[in-house]
Amino acid sequence: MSTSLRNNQAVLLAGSAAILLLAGTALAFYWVPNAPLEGFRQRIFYYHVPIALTSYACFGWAAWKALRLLWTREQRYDLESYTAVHMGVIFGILTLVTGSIWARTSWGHWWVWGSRQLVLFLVLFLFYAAYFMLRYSVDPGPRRANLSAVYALFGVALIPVSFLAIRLAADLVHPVVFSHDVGNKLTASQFTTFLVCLAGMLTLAGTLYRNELTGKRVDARLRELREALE
Amino acid sequence: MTVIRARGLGRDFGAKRVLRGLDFDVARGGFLVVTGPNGAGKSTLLSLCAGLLAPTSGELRVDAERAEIGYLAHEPLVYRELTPLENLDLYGRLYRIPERRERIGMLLERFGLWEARHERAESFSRGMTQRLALCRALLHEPRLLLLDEPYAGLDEAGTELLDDELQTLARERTLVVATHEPERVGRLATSTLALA
Amino acid sequence: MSSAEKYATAAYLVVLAVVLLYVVLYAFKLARLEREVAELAELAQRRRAA
Amino acid sequence: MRYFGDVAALARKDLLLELRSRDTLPAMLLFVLSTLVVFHFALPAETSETAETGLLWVALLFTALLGLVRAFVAEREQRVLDGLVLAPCDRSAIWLGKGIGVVAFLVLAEVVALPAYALFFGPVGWELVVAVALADIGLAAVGTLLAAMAAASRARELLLPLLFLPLVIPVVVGGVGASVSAHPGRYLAFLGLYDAVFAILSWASFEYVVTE
Repeated sequence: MSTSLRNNQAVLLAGSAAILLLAGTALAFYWVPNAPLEGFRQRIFYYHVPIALTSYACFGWAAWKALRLLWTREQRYDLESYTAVHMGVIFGILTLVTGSIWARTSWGHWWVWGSRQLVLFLVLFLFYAAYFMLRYSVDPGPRRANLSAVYALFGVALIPVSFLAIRLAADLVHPVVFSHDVGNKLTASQFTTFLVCLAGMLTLAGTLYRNELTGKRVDARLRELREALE
Repeated sequence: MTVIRARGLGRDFGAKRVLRGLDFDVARGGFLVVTGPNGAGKSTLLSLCAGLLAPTSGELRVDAERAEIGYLAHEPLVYRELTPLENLDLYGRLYRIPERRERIGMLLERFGLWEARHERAESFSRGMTQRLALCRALLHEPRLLLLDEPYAGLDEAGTELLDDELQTLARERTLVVATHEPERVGRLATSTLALA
Repeated sequence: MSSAEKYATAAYLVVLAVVLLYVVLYAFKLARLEREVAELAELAQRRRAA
Repeated sequence: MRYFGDVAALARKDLLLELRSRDTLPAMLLFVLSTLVVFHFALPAETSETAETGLLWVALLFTALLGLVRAFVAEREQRVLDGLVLAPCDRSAIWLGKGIGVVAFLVLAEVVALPAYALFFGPVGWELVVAVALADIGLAAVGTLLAAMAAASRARELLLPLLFLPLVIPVVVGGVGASVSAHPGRYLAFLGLYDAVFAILSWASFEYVVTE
């Protein structure tokens, strides 16, 4: 792709991310009526859940790129998978932060083991933090790319399995479960706001992903240039 | 018919560039001698040809199945707690060698290890370990032989023995030998590659 | 503002803060890249002059 | 059937190595026993059965980890792994052969640990025994692959626990659940699911962990 086309795309993506996020935040704060039982704190929900879904999307994208790497052995997928995991962890941390604020308002303390999604993100955070430990302890090259790719695939398999495990654990350790399942009880206005915020978060992730990827590619290019000139 | 074809072959380890822009061919039955100071990348080149490492730039085509490649590295690639018989028996099974026992016995005899066949490899001297590694590399009668410093650690008798062995192998096999003393195998070589 | 509102706005501000932090980190990276390019350009000059 | 011939040859080599050096198995046996004794002192008098079972599973987890840290040491020392990778056999046979060895060591350690647990703490039901058997498969499948990953990196002993623990949290949930819950069937089924998913994934991706 010619660079000018790529630049336009980048600007388009960044622009739409900004617009969607602003719209979503405005809708969340001013347009959508107070939810009957939860009142104002329900507003956190419009950021918390889209961020969580975006984090899942990033980890899924990283696994897809990892699969492409193992399939075609093209090293550029390693950089893309790595950047996607990095994005996933950033949004994962945001999920934990907004989730604990949600827990504080809804149930009175910053960490609640009953909130299944929160616990799942804690497990995923530990898992993907180890991804970076793995990458830092292997020299850059085809071997590190393979190891990271296999680990990223394990991650995406771990998400559903852990979700199931946490649900099973909930019956064991504390039967009372605090869940705010999104699906059914959303009115039309709430659902549109949620969709706008979700679109905003996904495009934001896409924008940051592209920027970081470009930055890493420029780094690699500069290294080659430096070698050529020395 | 070329067995190995390299075009612009390169390999980096992180930021360190070990090999860059190598072009060479090894024909069937050829004998390539690879020379160069320590750290020039001789072992890396042999690992690339063996398929243990992937090139980071350029292209390398090796026209030999895994079962047809014999690889001798600096390390012997044998278990120290096992005896020569046990080590070669394991490799014999993995390489599916017919009449495994006879083949192993003959090789141990030829390389002077028959008496030590029940001793653990960890008690071996540097030279005996090298002979065991040679047995392991030649066990499955490979078509393509990649030998990294084959003479390392061999005593007078061992060196003579390896000279004869290379003599017979050079006739109908393809060899790539990395060595510090190219004159030792000079007369057998069909081509040479000097790594800076 | 009720405590719920305080927390809700806090959540939004945290997200904004993290994104802004990311942008700031990116500014440092761009500055480093710019310095490196300048160095390389100068290296190229010297090579062409020699 | 050559595949299982290779697996058998590799598994037998591991057991032979262990008989020769005798360093992993005794260490695992003593480790699991001393951990249980330490737990005895660490627990206040009237702890619930769930807590005691939970600690048994923690002990089993770290015993498995102890064995896994040693898993590829012999292959790394003389670069024998390169010899095995170069051999014409399917690379997943290396994983399966090593995995069988790990399961064998785990079972031997549990043959000591479970009776000791029954002695020190509480009764050992059949659900616990089945759960431990299922968990061994999962721990060995994932652990062997991660051990090969760690073997290719620098800080091996530090890295393996970091890679291993998040991935085996579901095994602990399944194990503890099967041991204490009123209807263990669900938890045993979950352990079976975990074993199937991660054994297949490890089997399919092992090739990419040991080659470039």
